[in-house]
Amino acid sequence: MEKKKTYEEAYEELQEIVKEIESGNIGVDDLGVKVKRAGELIRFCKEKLFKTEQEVNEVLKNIEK
Amino acid sequence: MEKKKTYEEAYEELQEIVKEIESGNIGVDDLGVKVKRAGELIRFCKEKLFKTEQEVNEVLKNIEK
Amino acid sequence: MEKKKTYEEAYEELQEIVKEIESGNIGVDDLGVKVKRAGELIRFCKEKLFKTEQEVNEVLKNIEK
Amino acid sequence: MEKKKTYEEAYEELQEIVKEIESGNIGVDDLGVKVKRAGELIRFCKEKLFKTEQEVNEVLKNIEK
Amino acid sequence: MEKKKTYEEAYEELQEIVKEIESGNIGVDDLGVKVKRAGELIRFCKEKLFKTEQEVNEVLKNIEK
Amino acid sequence: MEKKKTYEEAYEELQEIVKEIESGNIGVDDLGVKVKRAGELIRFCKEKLFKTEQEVNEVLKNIEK
Amino acid sequence: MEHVGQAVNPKSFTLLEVMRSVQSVLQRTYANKSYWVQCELARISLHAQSGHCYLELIEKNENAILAQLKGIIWADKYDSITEKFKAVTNTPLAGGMKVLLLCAVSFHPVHGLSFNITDVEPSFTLGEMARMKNESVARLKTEGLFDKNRRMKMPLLPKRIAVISVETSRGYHDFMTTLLNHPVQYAIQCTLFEAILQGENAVPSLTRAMNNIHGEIENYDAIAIIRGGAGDAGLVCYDEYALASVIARSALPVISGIGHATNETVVEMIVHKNCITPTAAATFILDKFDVQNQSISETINLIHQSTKEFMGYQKQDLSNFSSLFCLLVQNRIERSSFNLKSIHAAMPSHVAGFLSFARQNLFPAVNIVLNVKRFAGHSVFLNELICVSATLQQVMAVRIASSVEELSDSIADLSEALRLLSDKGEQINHIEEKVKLLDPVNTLMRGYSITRMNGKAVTDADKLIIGEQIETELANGVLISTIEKKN
Repeated sequence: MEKKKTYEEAYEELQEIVKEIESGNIGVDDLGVKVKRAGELIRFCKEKLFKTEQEVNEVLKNIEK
Repeated sequence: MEKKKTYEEAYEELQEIVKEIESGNIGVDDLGVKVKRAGELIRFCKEKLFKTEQEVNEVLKNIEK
Repeated sequence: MEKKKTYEEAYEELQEIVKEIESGNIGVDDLGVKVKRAGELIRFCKEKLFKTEQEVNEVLKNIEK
Repeated sequence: MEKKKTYEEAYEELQEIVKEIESGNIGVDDLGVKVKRAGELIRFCKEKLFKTEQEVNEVLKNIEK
Repeated sequence: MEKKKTYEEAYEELQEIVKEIESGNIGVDDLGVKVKRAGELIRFCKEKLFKTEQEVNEVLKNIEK
Repeated sequence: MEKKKTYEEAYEELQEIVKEIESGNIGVDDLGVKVKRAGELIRFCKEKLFKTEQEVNEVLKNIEK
Repeated sequence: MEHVGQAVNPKSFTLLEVMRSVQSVLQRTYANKSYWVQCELARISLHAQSGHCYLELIEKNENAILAQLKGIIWADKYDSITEKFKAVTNTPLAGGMKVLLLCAVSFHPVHGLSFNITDVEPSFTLGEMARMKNESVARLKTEGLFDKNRRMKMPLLPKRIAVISVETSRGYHDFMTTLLNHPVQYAIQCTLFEAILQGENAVPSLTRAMNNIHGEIENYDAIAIIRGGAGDAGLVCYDEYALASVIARSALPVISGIGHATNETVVEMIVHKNCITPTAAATFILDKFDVQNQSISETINLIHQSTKEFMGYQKQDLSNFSSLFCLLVQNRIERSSFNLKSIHAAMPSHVAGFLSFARQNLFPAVNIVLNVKRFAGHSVFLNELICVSATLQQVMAVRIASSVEELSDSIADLSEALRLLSDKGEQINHIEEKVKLLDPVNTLMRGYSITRMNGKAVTDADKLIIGEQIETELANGVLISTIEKKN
């Protein structure tokens, strides 16, 4: 995944892939690629969320002290 | 089979071959070649399907980790 | 028989021979040769047909596995 | 008889001989020679015909196998 | 944090961050940044409060002497 | 404290500060400053109450050095 | 009175003669008569030794004295008159008063004309005093002075007091004692300006003191007029416009502590603060300090409390804020997490849906109902392929069969060759027949023969020479002959 991708961009792309798959207007060739991409995006988003969550929790923990 | 052939292209070619054979405007010489080609295309599509399935499953499995 | 002969060519030649024979405008000398040739052509065509059928069946048989 | 003679040539010669003989303008010496020649030609043609028939039958027989 | 920031400014910025988060118009990417910033602001405000309290207490103690 | 300040002015300023603090319409940043100022004003007022003008002037003179 | 003026050695009288004459004339007219006379008491002085009281009576208008006469209250009358006067007016007879006196005219050659005063009507004086007081008030009001001092601002802390009093007086003592004995020692500084505080000389004395104070006004915050312990007498001066106007014009607020039991004087009306007694005046000043002292203490407490509250509020606010913030952020993260999980969870079904949908789109002919499981679509595609394969096989079989038939036709057509051959055979047979018919053998068989000479058939006997050998061909066999004869 490109380093500069934001969560929002990744999430949006993910939404589009889901829409595309839902619509059925996608070839079998693309499916593999798209699902792979979706996998990457989900992993990326998960990591980003996890990282953000950790950061946020760190901050929140310090705040409450 | 050419490596770069997509499932869609293969499937389309396959459909065309079936149409050609059905129309009867095909010689016996061509018939063999075409049917052989159809066989290859079918095998290719099958493999592609199988591979896509595997990939998708792999991706989905990894996502869930 | 020449190796590169196609079914179509063979069949066409066969038809011409048949036409010639049917027309009667053929010498006895030629007749023998032509009939012999027709025999060869028919055998060739038959083999070709048989081979094609076999090949196709082979190809298609593998697909269903 | 010359070996290379074809059925057609033989048959033609035969026709001419018959025409000559029938015309009556021929000496007895020639007549004898011509008749002899005609006999040879007829034999040749018959043999040729027979041979050809045999060949054709052979071919047809083989074809139907 | 910038040295010249007042408590009011910090508090206001905090409020804006909260409003932004409340409105939902904030991405996950921004969230981390904003929360970090909010953490800083809160810490700054706490310190400012603590310092102000100390100053105030010092002043009040001296008055009563 | 400015030399010419009268008790009246000091008292008035003090009351205003108190009013401001009481009302709560005061920033944290201001609070420290205001309380410090209130401290000065109170000291000044007390001196006015309990010390002769000469003494007060003496004190003010020493402060300003 | 007789005229006695002559130029030269005129007839003359001794002074006494004249005085006696005047005395007798006056006695004739005024003897044993007394009159109630309205006048102003310009001066009054008691002769200590004799106990007689000498008065200076005048009548004046704005500008000038119109009449003037001495009056005497004999010692025997003095006490009764002054007692009577004081009892009503609450003030002793004093200079400046308008009085109604019962007078008998008396003339003495030495002492001259005078009134022998035997009674007084104090109610007249009282009326006059009231009139004067009213006049003072009215004038002060007209001139805008009545409220002037009252309206002045008393400093919150009247710290430097210019005290107009008498050091030895009871009032001053009370005033200072009260200030000094206050439980809280405020920095109140008093400066004494001595002045006569009652009687005829009070007005100029007080005016002077006021002027002195105003000469160094920047050193003072307020003026206190303190009197007391001298009884209620001689306070008329405080009703006088002259004094009242000076005080009213003062540049500093004036506190009065004159200390008497009578009605409020004009001065007391117009001062900034009138206190009944010097003690009250001191207390008034102290109260100001107490109020401020109290106020400052309260202010300190208020600041304490307000600051505490404020800080408490701010802390709570920040703490609340922090909690809210934490909650919000957590919610936000949870939302994103939930969204992502939803998409993630839906992914397999999306893919399955896609494949199932794709099947319908791509190959409507193959309408196979499949379980919509994960990758059910895979078998759809596979079926699709198998279908294609089957179609191919079928089409192939048909195609090959038709080709085979075509070939069979061709084979059938080839048998035409045999017919052709038999035709040819017949042709040959026919020719053979013909040749057989024309064969010379047939002629020979009928008995004909062919004669040849040197291998050539002989058709002309002339060409033969006897003796030559000739060959004769018969149907069967050849004869060789020699020519013997020719026909």
